[in-house]
Amino acid sequence: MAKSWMEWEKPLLELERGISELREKQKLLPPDKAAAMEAQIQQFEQTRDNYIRVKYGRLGPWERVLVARADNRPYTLDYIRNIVTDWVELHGDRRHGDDKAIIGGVGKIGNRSCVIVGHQKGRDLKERKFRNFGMAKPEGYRKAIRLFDMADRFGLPVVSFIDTPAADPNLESEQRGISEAIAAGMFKMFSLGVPTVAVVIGEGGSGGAIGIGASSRVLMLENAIYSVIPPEGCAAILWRDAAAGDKAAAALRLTAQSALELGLIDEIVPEAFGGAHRGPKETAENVEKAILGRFDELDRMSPDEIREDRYRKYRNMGVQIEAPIGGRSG
Amino acid sequence: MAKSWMEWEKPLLELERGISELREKQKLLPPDKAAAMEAQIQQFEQTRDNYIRVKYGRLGPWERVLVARADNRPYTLDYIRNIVTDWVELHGDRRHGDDKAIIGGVGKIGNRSCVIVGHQKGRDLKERKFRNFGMAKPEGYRKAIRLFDMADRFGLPVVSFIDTPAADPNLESEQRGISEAIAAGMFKMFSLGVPTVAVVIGEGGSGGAIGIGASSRVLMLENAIYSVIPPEGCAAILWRDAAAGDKAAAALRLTAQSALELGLIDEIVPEAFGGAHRGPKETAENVEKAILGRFDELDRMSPDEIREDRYRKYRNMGVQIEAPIGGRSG
Amino acid sequence: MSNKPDAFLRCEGCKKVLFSKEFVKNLRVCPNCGHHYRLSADERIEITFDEGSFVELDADMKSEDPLQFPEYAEKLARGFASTGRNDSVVRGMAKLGGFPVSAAVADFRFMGGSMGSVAGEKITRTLETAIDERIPAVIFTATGGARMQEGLLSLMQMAKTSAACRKAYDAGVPYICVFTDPTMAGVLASYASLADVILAEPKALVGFAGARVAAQASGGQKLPDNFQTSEFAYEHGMIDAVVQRKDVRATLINLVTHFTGGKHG
Amino acid sequence: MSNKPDAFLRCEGCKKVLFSKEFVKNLRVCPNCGHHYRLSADERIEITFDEGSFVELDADMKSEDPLQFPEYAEKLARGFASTGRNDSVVRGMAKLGGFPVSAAVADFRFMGGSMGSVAGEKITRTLETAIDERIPAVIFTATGGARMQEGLLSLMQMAKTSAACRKAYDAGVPYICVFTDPTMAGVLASYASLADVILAEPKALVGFAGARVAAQASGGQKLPDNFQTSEFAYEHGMIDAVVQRKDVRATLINLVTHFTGGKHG
Ligand SMILES: [Zn+2]
Ligand SMILES: [Zn+2]
Repeated sequence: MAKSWMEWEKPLLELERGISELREKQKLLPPDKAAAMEAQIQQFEQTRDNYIRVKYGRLGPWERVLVARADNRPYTLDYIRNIVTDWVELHGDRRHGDDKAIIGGVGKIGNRSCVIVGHQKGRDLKERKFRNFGMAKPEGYRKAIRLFDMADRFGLPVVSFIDTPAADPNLESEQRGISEAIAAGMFKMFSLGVPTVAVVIGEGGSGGAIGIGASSRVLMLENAIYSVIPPEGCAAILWRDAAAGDKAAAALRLTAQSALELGLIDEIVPEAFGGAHRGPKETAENVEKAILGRFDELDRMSPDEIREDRYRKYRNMGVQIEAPIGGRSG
Repeated sequence: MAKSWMEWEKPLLELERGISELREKQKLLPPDKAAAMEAQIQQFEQTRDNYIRVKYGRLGPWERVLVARADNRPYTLDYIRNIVTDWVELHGDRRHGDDKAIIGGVGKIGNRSCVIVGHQKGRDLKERKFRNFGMAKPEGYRKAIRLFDMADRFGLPVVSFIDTPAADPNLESEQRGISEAIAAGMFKMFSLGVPTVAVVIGEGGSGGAIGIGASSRVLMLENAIYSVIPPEGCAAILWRDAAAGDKAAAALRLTAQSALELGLIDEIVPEAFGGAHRGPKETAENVEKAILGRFDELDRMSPDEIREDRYRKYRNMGVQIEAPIGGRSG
Repeated sequence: MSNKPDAFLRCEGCKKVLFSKEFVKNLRVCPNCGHHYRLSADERIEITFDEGSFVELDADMKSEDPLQFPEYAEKLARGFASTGRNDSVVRGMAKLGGFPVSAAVADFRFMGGSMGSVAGEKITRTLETAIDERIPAVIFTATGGARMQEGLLSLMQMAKTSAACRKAYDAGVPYICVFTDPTMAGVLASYASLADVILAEPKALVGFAGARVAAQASGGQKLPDNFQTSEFAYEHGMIDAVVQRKDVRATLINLVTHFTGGKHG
Repeated sequence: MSNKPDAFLRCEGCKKVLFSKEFVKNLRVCPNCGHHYRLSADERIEITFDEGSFVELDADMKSEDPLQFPEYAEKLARGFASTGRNDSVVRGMAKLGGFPVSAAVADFRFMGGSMGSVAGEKITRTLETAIDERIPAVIFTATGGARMQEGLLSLMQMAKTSAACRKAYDAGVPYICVFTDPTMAGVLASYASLADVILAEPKALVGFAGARVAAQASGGQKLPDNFQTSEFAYEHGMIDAVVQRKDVRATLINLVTHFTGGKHG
């Protein structure tokens, strides 16, 4: 099993670089020679596509973990740039500060004004630090709660982009009540009479994710993951071997496919051919379409129906045996 | 005009000490001599009572400021000790900390369970520091808001004891949003469908007071004060002379009598003869009676009526001329 | 900086000499250092709302000096002389990108923009109009706080305006507040902080207590350089965004568009 | 400290030798150093609720090992062996000073009190019973957090129990939570933190992340001595009171009395 994402992406990247170089060269050639070169290039492209089809067509759980965390994967702000218009970012929890690891604001998706929140990772080291690696502090959840409240009062649907390794677990977070903040996030979400749609675009990291993700509908990108614990953490606890993350990833069933089978998410959103990082715009369009579809579905319900529907959805999650003899519920 | 409270209390305290000494001596005397002494003692008592009657019967605004701030005046916890049973103190704002300058909890007044909040000053230097001189920080108002919410959900009336020189104005308070916290306190109070009664027991210091004092009914102890700014602060701004506090106290109309005349409070609660500090228990009983009377009055209203009544009350506060020619409104 | 119609003026912020015309065209923001100068209520209205859309209401309302407070009458007269208005808050109906809004704008030149009965009543009516018409409320603050010359009546304006904010909140009516220099004390601690969205112009003074009181209360602590500025408030999560004056109108239009575009509820 | 019925035992906290009988009579709190030992669910029920009032519900509910997770079946069997229960949470009806309550008590010995589908369902039903009967819910926590052996199903129990808390909140039903050692992670970050009133036993471990993770994430910062204890949580405003075990019952009775005594609403 591949140990790193770069291991299988490297040949692909080289192939792609080679193809672009050839395309550049081709432009300088006279038409007849260019035509001759076309066949060669198309063969390379075929090779590339085949490689992608084979590799990305059957990624294992651990490989998906690597893709979900890939450093060139589109982040929340990329989706906002691609599908949101008239965006106004809103800041601050009115208590302590503004968390840069959770973005929040109002904008239009399609022709629909909505409140949007999402974890934000950084792409280079400086931005990563600025975004605290997408690990939100209490003020992030409290900012989101403030915006959820606004959405409810103005009848705006809510979209949550989920992409976090975990909530920030440091001293400051404990001091300001990270646990309370996450719980309060869910608590608030369950009160909303407007459609709420979450999209797991990368890592759905445990409490850090669900704190803004207890939505009416939960969608996952094809290669996103959603887990109660990072696989490395699970492996460290169970087998005292953080390196056994691949084994834990399989056991935890953290892929979109597993989550759908368990009935815990509503839809898998396809990524661009070869992964979201290979086609951020196309992937964003798929996400937009899926979100608008869910708005349409939920728009048919009254606020009370939306609340009841959401309650029922989560209330029914769980698998347990009720009687000593058997009888499955859940 | 008296410059300090001790100036007029000193002879009184000496007189009282003298009387107790005589009473002690009297106990050791044979009955006939004791009877003879009784007349003498009663004369002293008469003198004391006359002094009190004259002095406390016509305190000026500045003198009331001094009495309201007196270091032996009963504080919130003294009222709780005297009139509240089954008291459970509740702590914390679920955000940052527990403010010791605002007490909060549940207990019974009469036979009535209610939520109680109140500023708390300290009596000795150590306790004063612990209570931050009764100056609340944002977490104090946010704790109160949490308890107000509980009161509303469980149908419990709310009692606020007001006794603060001002909200804490330091760096930390600004960082955590003292202004937002005070505003949010009033904002929450205006949403409550339960009776809310505030009693200004000492200093009603501006925003620090109103942050937990925007109640259905506002009562003031006879010698309490309620002001938009401390008289010394007012004097410093207007006349560049903080020592002109007495002049400012008169101009600001900060006594219970003035507040009642302006229609800004509902009732003056009498203190024990010679001030609350001279009879904490009797004063507390007067306060209890006044609170229960207001509960009775407000109990006749539905939650919506309570909210509407409270809105009307504050909405009508203000004095302005509407037309160029005249016509008073407000 | 004086307002006299000289051709040139010297910026208080950077000391650079500026053309008056350019300065005014730049919305009274120094093109060199970005210093945002205070605006009169009329200037603010002109650069913010759709051209000619503002219709003033309650212009005649004025203070009665209910406590007969020393020197208050003179101060009211001086405020009138310098602004041509009866008090510190101007309110009315206006449009933003075609959307009707209920608006109020404070003028700092009238007794430091302080809030007495008149300002409290006008802010309350601004919110009540928004509720009645089901349109957003937009308020620009510029104030030192409550007006001590009306004593406890002024303190009660904090409660009164907060009650109106609550009513707007419960009615689902959007309320946006823009902090301009300065936004302090009793106003910051009441309706200003209760808006759904709070914008602030750069480097506006924003705080609870006067600088001297705050420093004294903070004891030995060193106050940060940006203490009690818009940027400090932003850093601590108290406001949504620090917005350049030139962008305020567009931001308001976006917000009003979104907040009135909801389908649910 | 083992539970075997020796006449003496040595306290883990202060190393003093104690009489077993006295120790048990003292509610398993060291009379010398005040160390609060963990209780089984049955012990907790016995010392908390009115004598004989507790009636267990859903005792038969058990996990189905839905992911066929490595070694989970063995751990469930071991949990059963050490507690005689099917999972970590015991729920039922009980009385407190005569007042009926819907109660749940966690037993740390069953897989570290972790929350999988069964615990989540039982907590949810505890709150739903409280709503249906309009009586208070009282829950004692003792847990390491979510149960990873049920993967995403366990994470969703955080949402499910929080949804039930919301329903109880909206219904005006009081919910009191008592944190006992330990109350961590996924449970702390869901229903435990959503109670109206939170009490905690002294020095219980209360926190979001494991000590090692928290230390690592905090970089060079020195963690306070009381980091992730009841006292730390209290200091930071996260819980209402740290209550000695001997006072928990009386405090609960007072709270239940007040919260069910409202006339308005
Ligand atoms: Zn300049
Ligand atoms: Zn011990």
